[in-house]
Amino acid sequence: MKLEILLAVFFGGSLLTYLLGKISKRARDILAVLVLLFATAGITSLYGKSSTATLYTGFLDFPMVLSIHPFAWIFALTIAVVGLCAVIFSWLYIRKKGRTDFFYFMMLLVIFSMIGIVLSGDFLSFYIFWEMMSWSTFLLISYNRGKAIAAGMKYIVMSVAGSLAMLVGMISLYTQTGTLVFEGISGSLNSASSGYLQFILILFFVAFGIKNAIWPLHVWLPPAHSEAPSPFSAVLSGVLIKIGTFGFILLIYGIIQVQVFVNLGHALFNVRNLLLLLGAVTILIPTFIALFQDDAKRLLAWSTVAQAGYIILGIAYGTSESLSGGTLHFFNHALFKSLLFMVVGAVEFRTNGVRDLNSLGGLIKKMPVTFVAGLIGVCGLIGVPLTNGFVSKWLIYHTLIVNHSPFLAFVALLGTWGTILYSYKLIHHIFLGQLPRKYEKLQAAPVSMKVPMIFLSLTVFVFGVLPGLPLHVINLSELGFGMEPLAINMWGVVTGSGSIQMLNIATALILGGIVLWLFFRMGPKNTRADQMDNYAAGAPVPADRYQYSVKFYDPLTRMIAPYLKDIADNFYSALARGIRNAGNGIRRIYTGDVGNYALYIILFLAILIFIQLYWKVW
Amino acid sequence: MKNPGKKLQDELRSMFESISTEGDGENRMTVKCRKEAVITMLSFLKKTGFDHLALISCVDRLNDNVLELVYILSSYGGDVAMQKLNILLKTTIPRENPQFYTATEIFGNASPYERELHELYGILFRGHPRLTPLFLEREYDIPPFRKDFDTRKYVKDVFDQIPFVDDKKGRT
Amino acid sequence: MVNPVLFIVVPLGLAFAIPLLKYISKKIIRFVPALAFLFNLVFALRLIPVVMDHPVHVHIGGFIPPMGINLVAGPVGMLFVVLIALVGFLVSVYAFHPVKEKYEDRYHILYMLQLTGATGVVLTGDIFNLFVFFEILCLASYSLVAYLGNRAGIESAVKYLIQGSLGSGLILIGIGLLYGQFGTLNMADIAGRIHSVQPVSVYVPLVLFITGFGVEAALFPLNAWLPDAHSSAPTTISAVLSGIAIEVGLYAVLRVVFTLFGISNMMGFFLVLGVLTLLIGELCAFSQDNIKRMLAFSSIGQIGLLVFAFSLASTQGITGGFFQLASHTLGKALLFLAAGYMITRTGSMEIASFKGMGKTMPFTSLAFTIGAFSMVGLPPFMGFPGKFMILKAALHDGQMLTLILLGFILIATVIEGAYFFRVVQVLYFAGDDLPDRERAPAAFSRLVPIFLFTGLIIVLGIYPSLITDLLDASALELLDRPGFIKSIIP
Amino acid sequence: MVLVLQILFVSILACLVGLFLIGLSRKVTARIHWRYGPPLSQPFIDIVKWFSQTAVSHGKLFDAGMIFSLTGSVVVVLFLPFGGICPLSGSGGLLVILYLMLIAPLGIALSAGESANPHASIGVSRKMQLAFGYELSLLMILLSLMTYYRTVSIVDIVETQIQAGWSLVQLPLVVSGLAYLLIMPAIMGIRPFEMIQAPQEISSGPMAEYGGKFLAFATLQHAFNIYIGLSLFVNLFMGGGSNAGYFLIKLLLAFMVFQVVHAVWPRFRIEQAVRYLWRWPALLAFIGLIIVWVTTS
Amino acid sequence: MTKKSGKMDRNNIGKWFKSPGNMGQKYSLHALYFCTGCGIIEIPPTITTRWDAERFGVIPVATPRQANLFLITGYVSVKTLRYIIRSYEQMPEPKYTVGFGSCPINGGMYWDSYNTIKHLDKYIPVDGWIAGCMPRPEAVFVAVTHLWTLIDKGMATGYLKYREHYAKYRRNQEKILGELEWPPLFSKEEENEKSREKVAG
Repeated sequence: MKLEILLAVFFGGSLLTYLLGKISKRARDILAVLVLLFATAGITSLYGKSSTATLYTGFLDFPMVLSIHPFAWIFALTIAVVGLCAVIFSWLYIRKKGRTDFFYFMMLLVIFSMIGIVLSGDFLSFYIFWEMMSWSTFLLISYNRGKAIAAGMKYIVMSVAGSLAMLVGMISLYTQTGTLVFEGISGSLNSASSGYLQFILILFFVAFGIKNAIWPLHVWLPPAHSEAPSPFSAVLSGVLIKIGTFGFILLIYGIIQVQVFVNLGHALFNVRNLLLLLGAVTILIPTFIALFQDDAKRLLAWSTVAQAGYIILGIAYGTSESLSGGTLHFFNHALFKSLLFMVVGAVEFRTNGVRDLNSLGGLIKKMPVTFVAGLIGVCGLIGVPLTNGFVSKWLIYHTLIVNHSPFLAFVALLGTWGTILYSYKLIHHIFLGQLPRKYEKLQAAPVSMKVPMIFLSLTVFVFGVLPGLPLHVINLSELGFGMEPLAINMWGVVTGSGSIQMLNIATALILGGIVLWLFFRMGPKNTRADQMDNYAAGAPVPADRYQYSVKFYDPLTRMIAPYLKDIADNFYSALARGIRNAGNGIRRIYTGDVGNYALYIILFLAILIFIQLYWKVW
Repeated sequence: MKNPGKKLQDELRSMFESISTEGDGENRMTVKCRKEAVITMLSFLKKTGFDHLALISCVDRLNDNVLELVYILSSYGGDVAMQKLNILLKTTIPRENPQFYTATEIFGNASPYERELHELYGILFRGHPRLTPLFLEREYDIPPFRKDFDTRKYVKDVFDQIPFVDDKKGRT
Repeated sequence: MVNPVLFIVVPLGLAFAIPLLKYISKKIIRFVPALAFLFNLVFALRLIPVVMDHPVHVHIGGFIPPMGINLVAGPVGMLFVVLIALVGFLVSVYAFHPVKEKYEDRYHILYMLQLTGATGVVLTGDIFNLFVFFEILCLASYSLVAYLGNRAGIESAVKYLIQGSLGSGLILIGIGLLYGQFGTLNMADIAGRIHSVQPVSVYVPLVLFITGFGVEAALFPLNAWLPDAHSSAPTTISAVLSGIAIEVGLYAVLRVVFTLFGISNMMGFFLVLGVLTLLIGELCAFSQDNIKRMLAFSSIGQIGLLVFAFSLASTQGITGGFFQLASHTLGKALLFLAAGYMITRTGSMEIASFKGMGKTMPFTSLAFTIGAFSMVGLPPFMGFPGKFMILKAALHDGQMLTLILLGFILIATVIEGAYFFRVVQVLYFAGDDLPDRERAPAAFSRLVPIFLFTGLIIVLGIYPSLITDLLDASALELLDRPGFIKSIIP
Repeated sequence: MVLVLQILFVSILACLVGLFLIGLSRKVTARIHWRYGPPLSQPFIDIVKWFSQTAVSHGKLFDAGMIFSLTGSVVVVLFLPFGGICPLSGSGGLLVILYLMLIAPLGIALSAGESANPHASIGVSRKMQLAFGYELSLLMILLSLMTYYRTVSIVDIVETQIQAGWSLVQLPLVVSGLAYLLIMPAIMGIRPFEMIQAPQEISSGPMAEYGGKFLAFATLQHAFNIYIGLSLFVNLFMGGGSNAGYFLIKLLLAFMVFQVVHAVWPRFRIEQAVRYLWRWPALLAFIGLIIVWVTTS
Repeated sequence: MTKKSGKMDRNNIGKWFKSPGNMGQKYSLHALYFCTGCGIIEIPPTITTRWDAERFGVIPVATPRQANLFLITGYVSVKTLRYIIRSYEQMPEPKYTVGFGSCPINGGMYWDSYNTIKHLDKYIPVDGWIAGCMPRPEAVFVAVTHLWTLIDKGMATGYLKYREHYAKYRRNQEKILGELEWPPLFSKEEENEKSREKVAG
């Protein structure tokens, strides 16, 4: 399957979906899924191959090159799979809302441009797909009006700033090396001075940092995720955030070669330590903020920011194990985070629009499958051993500890415990506890929403028990970058200083579970009690007032609250206010009185003459 | 103010007719008055400093067929000497469907006392915001605290009528 | 191979033929301007390949330079002629629907005069002739701005008149000094002998020319007239003003600075001036809530960017500048036409009143969005290659001053993105599904130009190398001053 | 085959030791209260009683959560060296133990949540906060150990200790050992930090709805929890014992230290507990980590 | 006839294997103290140092779910009856009730009061009584030992009686308390199915 055919068909398909939507809604839904199925099949058929194809040179005779290598393959496959699940999920979710053709067209366009970015072989096509991704995301974020407009505006302004920084970086690379194609650049970059390289890294750090929501640049993410429609926020926080990761890996491992990156610049104040520090901060602060959230999707948005911190740690650390840990965490996070967003979306769909955690509860009785999916998603997020989150986190911690940087490992581990707290809060407030009376007649999630959720939960388990599958592909990509791959077998990682074998852990847990289950069935049968028959000191249970969820971690959050003022957000709003005031100030220059205007002309003349007298310009 | 009670007594006597006061004026003074004068008396006393209505209780005088209401007032606001003084304002109302005016406008905390009296003595306080039952689980035709309520008969025909759950197997 | 003079003569002739044609029937005078500029467009496009290898010289009245007036149709000239003809033709098609019933024939005459003046400025090789055509352009613009006859229109026209005439006065003094100095009016001749005189006496005319033409080219302190003029002019006129008039003013400044007086280290000042205009234009536009004023301020901003590009004084810089100039002309004309068409529907120029226009006028709002995205410089549209080339040139230049100014340009672009996206959001997402106004039948003559502009923007955005060779030739013409002189005075 | 025997031996013994320690703690507390106290085998009697009762269940997750949590505890035990034997040492070091240790509280949290009783929810939120409290210092302590011994696997740490002597006495690790002592009651959930399942606190927190069998499982889980906390401490800081007997004596010794504290101390409120845990033990652990980081860099 | 109080056969391993259920219940009586009336003053001395009920495996627990011994200490007013019934029904199955003091037996000194319950066992089955107007802690231990013998002889079957005659009990309760908020604990068909199984077992 050639790359341009894949992209051309994909783009054509999305256009066709839009037009078909005008005729029949059903056909459009099916076509959307078919297009994505085609893309997924196309990408899987490219497994292991690494080929490049120049697309066309119409643009100021810069060649636009498409290339595929195992590393890009992982990203492309994840994007396609998560996109497919999101589109299937949005069949029913979007039906009731308005402008559905626009939604499908934009969704397919976003996925197309992400795959385009991942498959691009040179900076020009990388930038063009990047921009298309930005403005189609902008249009999708502000899809359901109201607060979404402000979220969309915040997103687009930051991403325009980011892409401009990338444009400058890209062109300065062009002036330095004479070409925009990745191979060409990496080939002739060794002559560049370390100061220049650091300048380039900072520029690209801004562009990818904004997309990857690193701490100071993460401000757009929480409002964007909680206001975007759920299927899109699944794609948004599952894979779109990680395009920044792809950029980082491409830049650090592909172009600048990791050895150069690691010992670049001053021993202490270099870009690598900056990235590591920001990665650590990105893990800690959003995790604590997530404890305070009462809106399900905003909580998940903050958790996405936190998990992105792990990936940054993995990538910026530089050893082959940390890279595989970071990439594997990207892959896992894409799966279980989109799963969690779908769960919240299904609940929102059924309770038509309720996202406030304090008004839900006890939905396990009505939506059992969604609960199981949510539980597996949360276990993946925490990193409970049988799920895939565990393996990737273990890899990251192992490198951090063995390579003698315990403080980073401490921050990452503490982040995990914060994750446990806010993910249990998510599960408890939505599914456990008393079922309010108004949700008594709630049906379970529709089939078209259950299928993607079940599929994603299965993948979370399969890759948790058999981490060898993704790790093998990651090893292939590391070979591509010229780094020595990890010693892995089907069940886990075997390294000199400590290894994990998921076989032993899995059998121990499953066998132990079965034995204890038999032990549990000993003795008389349990009687079933209804939620109204709970212990309430003998008094009858008051309906609809017997669910504890408001201020769930209050003793803890009360302690943390004074230290958690959102510095980044205040800074940006102050900046925006400053620009607006400056705008109003400058507008005063045009006073509207012609006398002043004439005066300005004479003033200009005077300045010109003054220049000549003073500097002998001419 | 060596002896506030004495001064108060003649003050009351001058203000209201047909009242009788006794007690040494040092720490307790009982004032009896007609039932119409009670509310005005209460407001007057409140103004003079007796701002705390400790209790409204009721005595069932069966033989002279009267229910005697006792308002116990004490003072926090007034000067030190007056604070030692407790005033018992007594009045009598007929036993058959007893009715009286509510004191809740003057003393807000009178409402639970009045509800209790309503429930246990059957006194209807007109104007009371919420005259609902306070303690009792069951309804009683004669309010239980009245003297003519025969508890033994009640126990005999309510509690003793309930059969034991006998069990052929002789289990207790 | 048509004689370049016709580009001026045909529109001029037809302009003055309109009063006669009016007696035959009132309807056909509406189509005369379109006819004239179609002629110009077709023959200009045919002339371009000829001009590419050697510029065409026309000696009016047979006088050989430096005596008589001569027209120089080089690549730069032809580029502008094509742009003027294209925008003129499409705007006149848009004007088939009469802006106002009264004095319609006067409108068409002035419109054609305005564009003939512009074509003349671009083609002439003689500074006085340059001044004459420049005056025709300005006078026609003053009267057209006041065409609507409402209070705002007249007031801004008067302001524009005062400032314009002050500028023209300065130019005349400059020409006088030069003529006194060199005794000739031919550009090439003056350019040849410019360095033979001690610099101070030549510097004053340079400054006068720059200020004079700067008023029309809307440089920073001189552009106070632009926001009022553009916002109160009728739609077609503000499209032409933003699209052509400012660019022609900029061309005049370029011709003076590059060919007449030659490059000097004035360029540093122009770099700073350009970025200053850009920043001020964008900041003012950011705080506007009237759509036409916002577009006017954004034009000021774009002019600042062009000045920055040209004052890099490198072939890449000037090519990028010309490309960005072309993209700004097309983009701004499209934005003004689309906004104007929407204003006829909403009735008020406030951005807030555009709520939910995405539903009632889908095609126009789509066109406006594409125009906005192209101005901000998003990839598949024409703005992106322009910005790309300017950035490439600036980075290639590599001095510290240029890099710092580059930072400011990026900030300005972000602000520009902010206010354009704000409008796009109002179009599509603001307003909670208010009962959409009935979709009135779109007037065909209004939509055709909008679609053509959009098509051009997309095509040139995807295949920019279609016109880059013309731009390289024009950059060369501007830069090698001696070649220009030798070609005119053998 | 030997492995299966080892697994059975270790898990049963761990359970017995845990229950015995609970019985012992009730006996010692009673003795300190100057009363006879229940027989040492009281926990076993309680478990027999609980299994003869019909329990009240609130749904499938209610049972599954309980089984999930006990499985988590049992599996953690298999990774901890018991004297010379460590059944599953090959497949995971301290990090795996840390992650497996979070299954037990998660299991109880899920089943208590399912019981739809706000007492249980408040109890679970307190348990989570307390865990977050002591985890801060526990992580730093384990990290200082791992950096000091430059390995992630616990078996290597025990071996090096057997030759080089207890790490409690190694100079750089003394501070971390002290911090560990301060957080031990919180890990084991005994008296100063018993606010989670003490009957006096909101009707025994998560256990509010647990009847017969579930109480048995909860007590077993508590027993395993005590065993894990102690054996982690003994293995990491007190040399871990070359044979089982030696290991048990150390276990008992360590337990008596905390048992005495358990007998006399009042209970912390949850915010007092978290504030204390984040102040003194965290400070000590942080200093310990810095010392280790500096000395072994 | 005074039954000789059962000797403590806790360490008799044979009995443990023969009837673990009974032995378990006997030597780990987790008591739920329903502190109505004046009886509760007697409980602290019984469970603390001087009399130490924990020797016999009797410890106080917080919720009815965890308890198998239900101690009702003191007079039962009509209002508290509602909560006593509710708590009793929430206890897991082998549960024993002990009336503490004379008031639950026959109303005690409130025998003629209009709002106290005279015979508690009309409403919930009571397995044992401790006479005395607030009996001393030793009486509690005697009761506990008596309960052991009852459990041994299989006579402490109040909970089965409650299950069999639930309708009668429910009717008595509704006669006194009027309409009850919670649904009947054993619906008809489940009850006969249970009793069938009891007979078979």
